[in-house]
Amino acid sequence: MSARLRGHAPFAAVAVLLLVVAPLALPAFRLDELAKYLCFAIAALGIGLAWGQGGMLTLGQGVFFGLGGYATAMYLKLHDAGGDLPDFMVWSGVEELPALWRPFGAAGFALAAVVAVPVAVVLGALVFRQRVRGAYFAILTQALAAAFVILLVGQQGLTGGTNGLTNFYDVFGRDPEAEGTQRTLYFVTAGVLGALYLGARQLVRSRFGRLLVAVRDGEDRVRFLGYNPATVKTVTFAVSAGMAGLAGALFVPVVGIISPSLLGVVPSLELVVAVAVGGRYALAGAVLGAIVMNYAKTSFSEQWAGGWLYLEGALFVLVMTLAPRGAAGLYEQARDALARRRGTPAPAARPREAAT
Amino acid sequence: MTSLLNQLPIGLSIGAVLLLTALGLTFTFGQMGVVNMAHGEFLMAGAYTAYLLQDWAGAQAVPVALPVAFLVAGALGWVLERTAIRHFYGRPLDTLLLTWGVSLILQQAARDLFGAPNVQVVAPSWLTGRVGLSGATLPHARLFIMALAVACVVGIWAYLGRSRQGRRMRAVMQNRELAAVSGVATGRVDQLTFFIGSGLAGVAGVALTLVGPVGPSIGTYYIVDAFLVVVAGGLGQLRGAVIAALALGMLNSFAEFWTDASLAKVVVFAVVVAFLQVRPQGLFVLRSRALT
Amino acid sequence: MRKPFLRPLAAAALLPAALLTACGGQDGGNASAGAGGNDGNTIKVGILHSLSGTMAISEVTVKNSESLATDEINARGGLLGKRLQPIVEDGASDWPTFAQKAQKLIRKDRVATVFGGWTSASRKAMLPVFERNKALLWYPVQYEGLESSPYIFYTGATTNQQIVPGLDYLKEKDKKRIYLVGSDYVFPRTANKIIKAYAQANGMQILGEEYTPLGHTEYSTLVNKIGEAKPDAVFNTLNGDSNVAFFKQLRSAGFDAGRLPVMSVSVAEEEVKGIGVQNIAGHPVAWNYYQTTGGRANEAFVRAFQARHRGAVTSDPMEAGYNAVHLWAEAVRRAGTTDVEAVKKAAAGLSLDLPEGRVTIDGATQHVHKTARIGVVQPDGLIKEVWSSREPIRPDPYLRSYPWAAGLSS
Amino acid sequence: MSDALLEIRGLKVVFDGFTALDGVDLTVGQGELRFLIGPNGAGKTTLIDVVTGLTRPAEGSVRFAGTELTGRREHRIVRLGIGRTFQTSVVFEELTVVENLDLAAGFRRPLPALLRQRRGMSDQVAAALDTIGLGDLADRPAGVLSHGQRQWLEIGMLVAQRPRLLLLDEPVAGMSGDERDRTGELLTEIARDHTVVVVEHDMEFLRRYASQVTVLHEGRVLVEGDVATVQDDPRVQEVYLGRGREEAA
Repeated sequence: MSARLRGHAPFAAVAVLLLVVAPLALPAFRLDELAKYLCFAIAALGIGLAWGQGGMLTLGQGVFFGLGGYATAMYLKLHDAGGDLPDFMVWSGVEELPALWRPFGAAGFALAAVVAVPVAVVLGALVFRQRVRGAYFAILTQALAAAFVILLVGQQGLTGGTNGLTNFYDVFGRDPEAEGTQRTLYFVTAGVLGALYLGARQLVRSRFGRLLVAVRDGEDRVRFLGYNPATVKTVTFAVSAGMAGLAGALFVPVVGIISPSLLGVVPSLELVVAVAVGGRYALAGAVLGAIVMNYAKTSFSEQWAGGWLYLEGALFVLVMTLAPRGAAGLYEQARDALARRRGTPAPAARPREAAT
Repeated sequence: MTSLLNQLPIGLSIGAVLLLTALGLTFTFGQMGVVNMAHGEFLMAGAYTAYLLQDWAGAQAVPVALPVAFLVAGALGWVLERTAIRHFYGRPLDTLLLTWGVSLILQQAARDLFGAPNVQVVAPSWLTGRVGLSGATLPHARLFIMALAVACVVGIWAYLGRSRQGRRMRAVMQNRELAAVSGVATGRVDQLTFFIGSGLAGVAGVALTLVGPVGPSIGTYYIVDAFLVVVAGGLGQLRGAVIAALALGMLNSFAEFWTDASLAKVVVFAVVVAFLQVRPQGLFVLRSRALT
Repeated sequence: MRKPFLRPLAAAALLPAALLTACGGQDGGNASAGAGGNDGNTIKVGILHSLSGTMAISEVTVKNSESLATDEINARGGLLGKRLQPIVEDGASDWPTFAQKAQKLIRKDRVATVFGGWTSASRKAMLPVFERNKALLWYPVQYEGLESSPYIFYTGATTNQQIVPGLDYLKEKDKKRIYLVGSDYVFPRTANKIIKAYAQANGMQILGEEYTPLGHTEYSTLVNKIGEAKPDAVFNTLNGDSNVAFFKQLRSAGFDAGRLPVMSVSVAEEEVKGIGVQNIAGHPVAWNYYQTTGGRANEAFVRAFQARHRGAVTSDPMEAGYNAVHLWAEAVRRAGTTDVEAVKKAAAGLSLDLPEGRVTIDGATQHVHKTARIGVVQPDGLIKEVWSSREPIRPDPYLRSYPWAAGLSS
Repeated sequence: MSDALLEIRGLKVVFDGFTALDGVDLTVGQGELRFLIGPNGAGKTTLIDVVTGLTRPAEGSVRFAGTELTGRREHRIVRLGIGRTFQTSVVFEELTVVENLDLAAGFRRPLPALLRQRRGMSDQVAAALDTIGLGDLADRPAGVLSHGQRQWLEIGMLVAQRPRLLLLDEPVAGMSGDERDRTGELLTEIARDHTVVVVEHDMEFLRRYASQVTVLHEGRVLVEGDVATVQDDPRVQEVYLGRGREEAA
């Protein structure tokens, strides 16, 4: 009982920090920045699930982030236009609302995160059934991100091209630039992140989670236990895509823009970097990695712009070589070392670094 | 009609560029399971080698740079293999992320060393002409790239098939453990493989100065396509890479001719994905009895 | 086995949150300081460009010329008796970052105005921030028009000051069969719409319209298509590195400036070097300013800039950024305050002699009157003016005064 | 042949021009314990691979309790009631012993049940744990087990699957003497209520625990019969003594 309570204490501490301390201590625009990081953290949580737990290194999460983001942005744009054409269509010479946009007029927000899921299911089912995995899967998802961006940019009349969709006047009845709205959006984002974290943690601890780890460490062996790894992976991939979609859907009202440059190869990789630095095998590591790395990126580029690339690259090389289990792994090592000195038996066996 | 015919040599030449950029990867990825995202930056190193040699070799910098770039990029690759990658064998995904970090550092280093704007590499005059070929025209630069690609393929083929070192490399490629117990120093073979694979990127980088920009971010333009070639061709398969590069080059050429450049890229990607549905391991597969 | 998932959360969470909270405290202190950037002895101004990422290559040069301008003002005794204090922020080639940094400059630093942006995407991302906060942005790059925000001053050319004169020039040279090549983004697509409307009204023929993804480097198919269409000229709106590949491959296929002139609107002195002078020499470009543009103001500008950055060239966007700072400063002097509404009022109709010649702000659109200049790339890499509109052209971002453009901006 | 559980007829497998199996016929009856031996490259593992769906045959049929298996995917075949182990044991090192067993016992569970956390131990898992005698290590990660313990865990996972046919691929390879004895006892116990096919090199182990033996050689069935008959067969002696003695040791 007390162990269970202790297990929840860190979560509660973080919740208090995010929900009480941060809103009180931070000025509005810093809180808005933090909200942006929390959006990335939601997407990172999905990567932690797919990659850390399931061994699927997805380098195309930007695609799902984008699907969620564009769906929300389309809804907001239509809402702003109030029956007319959205502003960018006017510049692009579109004369009639494209059919693709129509469904987003009404239930846009509900659709937002959901759009990513069926896309991931179809893609996952195709790819995993054929046992495309490991580096192949990674490269394929990366190419998908590249192709998705090209497609978005090329359809300027539909998507706003490189500019993306921006300039929303009304976010669910409120002015998106007002401090009150930003505060509310921050709380919503933090709440969604907390709920998804708890859900993901439950998933990891469930039998399905154990199965997922088994698939990661020995996909072919799992097949001979009577499970179809393709199904397990597809489900996980879809959950992870759903999280990225939701992150994108929240990102749009928080930051006020969605554009292809947020979804391509590099932003997708940066999310993975954050997860690796935070610790891929621990969900909390993924979340915190995303928050810290994005915070570091912002504050570092305020000081020394070109240096960030050196730092990001070097940090990454160091983490991969010296601490492949990331910050969370270092923390666990330190804790185990401490426990050994106190004489309590350390829990053995770390996950092996998964081959493929 | 002639312009349609023109697309055939164009397809070949696009294929040659793809092949040159992907050739080194079939080695490092195929034999060693290293997904080297810094491969593009080794291309860049080759291109800048040509730029630096201009001071010394003048207009003949491009041909002079070929062997030098091979050594420069090869040395970079060798250092990378010795310092980092050798700790990562059997973990391709980790090498992917590791080398991406390296590629960020190399890009920024190039920016700091050579400046952010593109630099100019002057092509020798004998590479600026063109030949007519029954209605189609083919620039000398393109012919040079094609010849270079053929030379590289033949060279590698001869090396793998004829030389002692090459046979060792093939042995390691097919069965690392068996090669190790048969007395092949796999560590040394790995070093050499990585050196050659990276060196080939350097050669490709020199060739690319004839047709493309020379700047800190050129690696990023070629890397995704290069990986698609390797994936479609099958790991470590020379003939797979050759066929895949030519097929994708042709596909790109005609898809762009009938649609546009953006759509052609999307079409190429879709075809590769569809192809992997049929042959998940690429065109040619190395068989292994072990349960991986 | 299971507990470890949560433990690092607590430990690691304390770090960033504490950091954020710490700097939050600082921010809070600053936020209450004087309004309108008018803080004691200094006036804060924001400079917001990409100092990292893909756009840094272009934007850093504009940042440099804007810094030159603020230093010049300080050297001449400052503004309203106070020193200008530039606060430089990095947009990192990432549009949401531009929006957030703009918000930081406005809300935290309380700057009097911001000079910044290059891509349309970054401007579109910043626009709502400036409009909602009623703050001022000076945008220094030629762009696709069809915009006129009350809180943005546009010191680069709009379409009727660059694209349209470029077409006038081609028409004058009897180049009537045109092929359009552009990178796939907003500026080329909008520009090409305008070009097509112009062509229709002026008896010109558009033989093809092709877009390639940003960063595209394989142009042999496109060159082949151009070869088949046999145009008199190409109108080129490619961006960045693609220009290098395009010009190299065009030339190696046998098309030089004599056989097929390519009119470019995104190639300035900076880019010529990377493309290779031998590949682009003789081709025309359309801008409002070249390093070689005559006049005392430009001589002084080029001299001052090259004194700081040895061997550097000066280009149109750099000059427009430099202009923006001086135009704003003059408006502040006339208004006697940095208050946004007062500055806007004082800026309307304001006229200054700047490197490109006499520049006047058009109060209605907040764009500037600019002289259009067609130049030809010289073997030394500089650009020589071969044609000009002589008079500054009144900015018309929506092309309302051009009958053939009716319906373009509906 | 109503009591035949596994019927293999005319099985042919070709790898890149190399014929690994060439017209193999094999029948395993319900409740039987069958040993499959032969020198290296005889095709023993390939035969198991075909039965379990890992390798597709060029020709021939494999019927299990009347159902054709060729062309089915691996997990489908497991669901029909066939389980196997591998030469190199693959247990999930990060999962505990109980979790490994629970996973093996669980493929019949519906998806919603999978989403719940495991509480305690099902009877099936408890029984399997008891059979393999790893009760003390139940909550330790499988990564800490010794080589022998891992093999037993694999056998336990196989039992927990409740298959009708067990295929064991060299279960005592690399084991110490004590571990072999323990494995032999385990095998005997399991064979009491399961049909088992064992691929084995170890002649000593074979003599102690086998009754029915099939000898494969160069992709064909050489001899079939009880241990004594097979051992005395001159063809078998030639095959083994000629080249294979040291391998068999």
